[in-house]
Amino acid sequence: MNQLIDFVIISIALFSIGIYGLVVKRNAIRMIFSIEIIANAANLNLVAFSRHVHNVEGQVFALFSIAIAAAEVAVALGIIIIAYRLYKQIDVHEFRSLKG
Amino acid sequence: MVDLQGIIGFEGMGINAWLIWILPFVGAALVPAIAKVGNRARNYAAVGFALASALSAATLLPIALDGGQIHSQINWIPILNIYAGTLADSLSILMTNIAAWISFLIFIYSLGYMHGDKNLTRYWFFMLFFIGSMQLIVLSDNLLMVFFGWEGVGLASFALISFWYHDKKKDFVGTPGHYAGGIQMWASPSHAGLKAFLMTKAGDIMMLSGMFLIFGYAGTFGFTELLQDQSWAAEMARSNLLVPAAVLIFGGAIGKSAQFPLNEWLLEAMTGPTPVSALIHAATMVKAGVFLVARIGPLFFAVSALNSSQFFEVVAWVGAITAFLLATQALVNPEIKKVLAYSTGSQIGLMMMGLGIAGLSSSFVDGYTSGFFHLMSHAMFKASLFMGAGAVLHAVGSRFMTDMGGLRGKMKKTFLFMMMAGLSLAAAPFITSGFWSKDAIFASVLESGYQYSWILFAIAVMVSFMTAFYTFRMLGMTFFGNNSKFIQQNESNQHIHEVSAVMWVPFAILAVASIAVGLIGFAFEHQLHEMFTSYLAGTFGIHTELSAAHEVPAESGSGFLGLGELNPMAVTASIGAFALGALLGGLVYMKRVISPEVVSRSIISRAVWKFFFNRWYLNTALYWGAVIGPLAIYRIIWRYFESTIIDGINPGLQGSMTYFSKVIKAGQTGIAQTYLFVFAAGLMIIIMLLFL
Amino acid sequence: MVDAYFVGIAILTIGTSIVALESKELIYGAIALAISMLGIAGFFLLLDAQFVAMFQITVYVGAVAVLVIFTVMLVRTQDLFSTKDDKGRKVGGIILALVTLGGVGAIFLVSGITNPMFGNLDSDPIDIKEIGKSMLTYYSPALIVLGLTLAGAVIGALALARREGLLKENESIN
Amino acid sequence: MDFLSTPLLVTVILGSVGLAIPIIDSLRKERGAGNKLYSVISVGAIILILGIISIRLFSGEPIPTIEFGKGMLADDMFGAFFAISLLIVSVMVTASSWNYMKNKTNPAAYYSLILLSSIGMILIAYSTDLVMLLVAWELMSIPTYALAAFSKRDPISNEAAIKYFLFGALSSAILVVAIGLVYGITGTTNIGQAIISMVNVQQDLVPITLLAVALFIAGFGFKMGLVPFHMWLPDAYEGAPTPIGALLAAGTKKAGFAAAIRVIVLAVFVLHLDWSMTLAIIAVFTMTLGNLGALVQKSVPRILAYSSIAQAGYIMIGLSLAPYSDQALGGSLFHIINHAVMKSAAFIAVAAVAITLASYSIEKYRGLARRMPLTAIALSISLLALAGVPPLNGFWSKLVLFNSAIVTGPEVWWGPYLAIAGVLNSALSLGYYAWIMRKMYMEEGPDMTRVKEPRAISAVLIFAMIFMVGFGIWHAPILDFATNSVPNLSQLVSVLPSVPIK
Repeated sequence: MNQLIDFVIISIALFSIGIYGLVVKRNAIRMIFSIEIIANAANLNLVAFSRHVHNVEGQVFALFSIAIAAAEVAVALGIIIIAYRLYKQIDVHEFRSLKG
Repeated sequence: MVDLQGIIGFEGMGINAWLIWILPFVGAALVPAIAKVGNRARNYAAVGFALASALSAATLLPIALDGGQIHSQINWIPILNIYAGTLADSLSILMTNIAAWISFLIFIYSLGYMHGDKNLTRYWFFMLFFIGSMQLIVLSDNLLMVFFGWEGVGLASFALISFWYHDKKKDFVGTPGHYAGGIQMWASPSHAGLKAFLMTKAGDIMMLSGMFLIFGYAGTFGFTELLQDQSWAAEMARSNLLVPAAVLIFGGAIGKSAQFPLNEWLLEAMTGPTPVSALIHAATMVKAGVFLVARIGPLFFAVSALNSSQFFEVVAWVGAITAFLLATQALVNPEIKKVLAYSTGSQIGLMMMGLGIAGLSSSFVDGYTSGFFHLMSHAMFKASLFMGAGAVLHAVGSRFMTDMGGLRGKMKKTFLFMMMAGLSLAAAPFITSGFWSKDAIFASVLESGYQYSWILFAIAVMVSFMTAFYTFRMLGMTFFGNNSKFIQQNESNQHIHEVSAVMWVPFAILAVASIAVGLIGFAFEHQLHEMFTSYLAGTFGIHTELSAAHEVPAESGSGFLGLGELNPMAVTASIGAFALGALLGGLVYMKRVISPEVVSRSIISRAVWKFFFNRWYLNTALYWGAVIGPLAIYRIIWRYFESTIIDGINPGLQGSMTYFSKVIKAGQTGIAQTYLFVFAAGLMIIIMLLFL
Repeated sequence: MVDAYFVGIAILTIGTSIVALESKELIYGAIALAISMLGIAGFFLLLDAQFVAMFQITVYVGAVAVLVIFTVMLVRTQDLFSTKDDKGRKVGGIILALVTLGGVGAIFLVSGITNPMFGNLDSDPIDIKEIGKSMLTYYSPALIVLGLTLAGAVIGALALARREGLLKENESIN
Repeated sequence: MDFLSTPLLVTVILGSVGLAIPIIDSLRKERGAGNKLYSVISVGAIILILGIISIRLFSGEPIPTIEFGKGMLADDMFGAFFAISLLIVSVMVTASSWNYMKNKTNPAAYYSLILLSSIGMILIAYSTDLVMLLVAWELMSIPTYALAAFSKRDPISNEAAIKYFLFGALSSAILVVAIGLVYGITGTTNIGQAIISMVNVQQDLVPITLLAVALFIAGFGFKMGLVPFHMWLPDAYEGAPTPIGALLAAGTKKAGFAAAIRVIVLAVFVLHLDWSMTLAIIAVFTMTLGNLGALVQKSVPRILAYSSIAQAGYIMIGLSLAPYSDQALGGSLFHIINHAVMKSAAFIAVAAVAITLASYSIEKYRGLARRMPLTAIALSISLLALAGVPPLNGFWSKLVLFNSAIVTGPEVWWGPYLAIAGVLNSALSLGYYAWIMRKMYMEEGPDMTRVKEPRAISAVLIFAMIFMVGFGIWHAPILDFATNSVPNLSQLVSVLPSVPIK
């Protein structure tokens, strides 16, 4: 049968992929993908622990976390749409008038 | 949370003690806002705040008469265990009332005197700020808050001396073209303000170091705390620091009260508007120094009666020297306000002498009472004289007495009340408050048992004689004789007339009060003496062995005209000095039977006159020693050291900082990916740090 | 040991999440992300958390992924499809990801949860009713706050997405 | 669920007002206007809440120390302290927005988002459960993402929002991981119970708890602006609308500290004392980097942003020394409330300049003392307070912090070095603060005409000046309040018999 550690390893792998995407990708939407991947990794972690600890709190927390992530994405997409209106592109690498 | 109980204190009266000094500050903060409503509202609001402060001061008077005290504290700087508080005892209640009521009268006077000035908002702001700070000095229960008030009055004084900072010629002080030893002897308002600020600051620094010296040993600034646990004094006395610390604090008083050697600023301070001179430079602020000595004197006397006599010796001699020095200069000066300023410094010297002799005598309370009594009576008549002088200036339009003369016909009320106040200053026997207070100082000096008391006594008598002389000289030159050329020339366009009631009533009240106190002078002094006896005994444990002079009325109870207890020698000397001085002054300047020109006939008297007129060359020495010399030295230092060493090091340090800063700036590339990389890598590093 | 379902879902999830980041076409990436989220839902099912799995599918796949796809189509232009990653940054990113994987993984591997006794997932699944019950009792304040959060997100997103051509603006100070 | 408990009351009142504003806006005919109305409503609601909390505080209703109750929210002094400091910031920001939002679009959403974000900040300080903490954290963050991007025509604002969002979303995901780990080990999300069961945690699970704490530091440290999680901060503070910069610097940042004190510091207590040294290293790096970074900047909000990184370093001194000194956390709280007021005053003063002169550049500040005297004096006072010049309030809180670092000398060798680093940094910071003041007072700009200062902002600045000077002269009440709000760690020890405490 599956062990807790297996799920945790998958979660870490997804987490690392998310970090990679955030650091490397320049497209704002892909960066949001990365953030979603990290959030999913965290939720997987939670639910796995909830199964192990065997109480309901982890699952409830996962529900909260999913809802929150969805809310974040909504605002983020709003910001990206404005960025697109302003710059006609969404390459975050080019958004660097604030620096120094 | 705030301990309201602690503030309210003694039967709910404690809050009044706070209000006395908080109200003027509130008023100062509000005046600029009220000025938006209208000028009239602003003026009345300012006077209203002064009145409110004075009324709260008056509510405390019964406590002083009962010999009670209110001490309320709040925890102010908990880290250092410093409390803020007010201490309303007999001494501070009397002082706060003097300051509050005289301020109130001067505020009313200002309504007339300053009428139409464009910068009145600034004027009221600083006047209220001044009263608040002054009352803070008086009512504070610890040295630190005293110091804050001390700085506050210094600031207000600076701002008000240079109130007319546009430096118009008519606002100057001193005789134009008068040089002494290469130093210009006349000054503009802004120059005078700066001079006052810097000179009193020298005293403040001494006071600050003295305060912290004591704080270092005692761990507290509070007066009552210092008295309760006296181990600090013993420890300081062991390392020979007690007297130096006390003298350092006295340094602050020297600066603020314009005593020798920091006396020079007070004369230039006369560039301020006359109500300012009356309030700050005659009645209140300069008395702060005397008050401080009265506050800490008993403390030092009580904590180590044997070791602190040197401190009181310093106080007495500084007072004596100042009294003599400034009285001589007052003899020859042609400006009416400056004569009064000299006289103020001189009289404060007498007060200091009284307080100093207190610590040197067996009966502390005699000298103490005499000093404080003189403070009270001087506050009344000097404020009155200044306001009267202001009225004269207002009418004539010149600050020189040589430009006046013969004014008694035209300004009857001013003449009358200035005459009353002037008699008080000159100490006319038996009917003026000045006589009784000066006599008390004479008596306490004579009875002190201090080995050099006869020198002090001699100085005091001489000062007294000179005081009478220059007072009559001033009154004579102003009101007697014929109109000067200046008036005659300007008669057509400047119609000299009596000032309005809003101006003469305030100084009339004070002049009448000083005569009224004089009429019951002895009883008054007796009452004061009783009060301070119980105050000193109750608070400081200084018990007075009743001297022979005071024993009689204390037992017989016939206090009213018990002339029997007066010290006959003191009375004789006092009357004699007055009579001689007044006679001479009257003959020369009122009756004008002797011409003042006699002075210039002999070389010696001319030299003396010039010496006095050039202020003993103290101003010259001050400028050479403290301004021109150091500047020259600084230039040399700057040239050889600062340019090579400091400029050599500083850019290196600055350069390296700028370099690091630029490195960080370069790291902040603006690229979000880089930021996220730093974030993630930093997280990893921190995780690794944890597992180390 | 893990079972076949687990291996299959793991390969699907990780594979699609890599595709989501690396695909040439952004729209395919979005679809791959949706599949990856479905994979996560599969893991939830394996963990007997049916309710969470359903929620994941409705919210993430149903809402978020669709929202993302909409946005992709909305902003779709030619230059959106070019993937211009810098070489150096890519190498750095891969190293960082590997360090994260190795470092955090090592921490877990040396810790007690590898112990079969600890990581035992054989107990009975949790009743879904428990979730509802705790939501209404213990977690009710958090639920209110969550409601406010969502409201805040909606207000914020609306305020941002709204086109205001009518009012004359002078917002920029630069 | 007790709706009359303070945190829920705050949520309900501010939440309903916050939601009502957009509804009112949609009902009004004149869309997009009504800035004044919404500003007044928001300020009124916040002042009402401020009043309620103060009254409850004076009646002694809150539990007089930090509580680890079984519920999700606890009405304790710690929460009340942060609630008051954060509400002061919100009221300053909303009141000054009266001027800032004039002639700008969609004021309803703007005020509504500020109110919602304020609820989030306050609930963070009150929460005793990690789920609540996370939800409140998001309630604080999500509206601020939208607010940062609120100047829709301004590319800078948008760029700031993107950077801020990327970091915010990453850190909240990291927080979820961290909370998941704590939950996995202890089986609960309640902070108090988690701490109790962490004391008895198996030895082989300790690495995971350490990992969790590290993730917590990263998650909270992003908001607090700790090095190396600070990179977004100067860009976001500069680019966001200036009043929102104040909200971020003075509000959300402090809420981050509230969360950190609730979680990390207490975890440090029960887990591993060596942790505090890591925090100390972070503190030193943070303050040094912040101050150095500010030295050569040209834009005033950017200088303030760097200075706020540096101030986070000072506050961290208290957090890192919490296990050794009673004063340390009190000092941190004291500095937090002071810094909240000082920094928001500075940002609002900058907002006044931005509104009237339309520039952030320091060159525009030349001769500001003549052009906008009130703004110039308020900015100078807040800068002096930030630098820690006596007798302003910033001096006292720094004094308490540095003093606490010095007195720990016998216990931890690095304690005094923190104080030295703090003092040196304060001296360094005076360099750029004085530079701004020199520009305002000593130099003359090309245009020296007097400009009209925005009214609402002037009122806010006057309040802030009274606060800074008044509580500088008499700081005892705030210091008392701060020390009374400190988590009473000795009480925690009595609950936990086997805590390894010195």
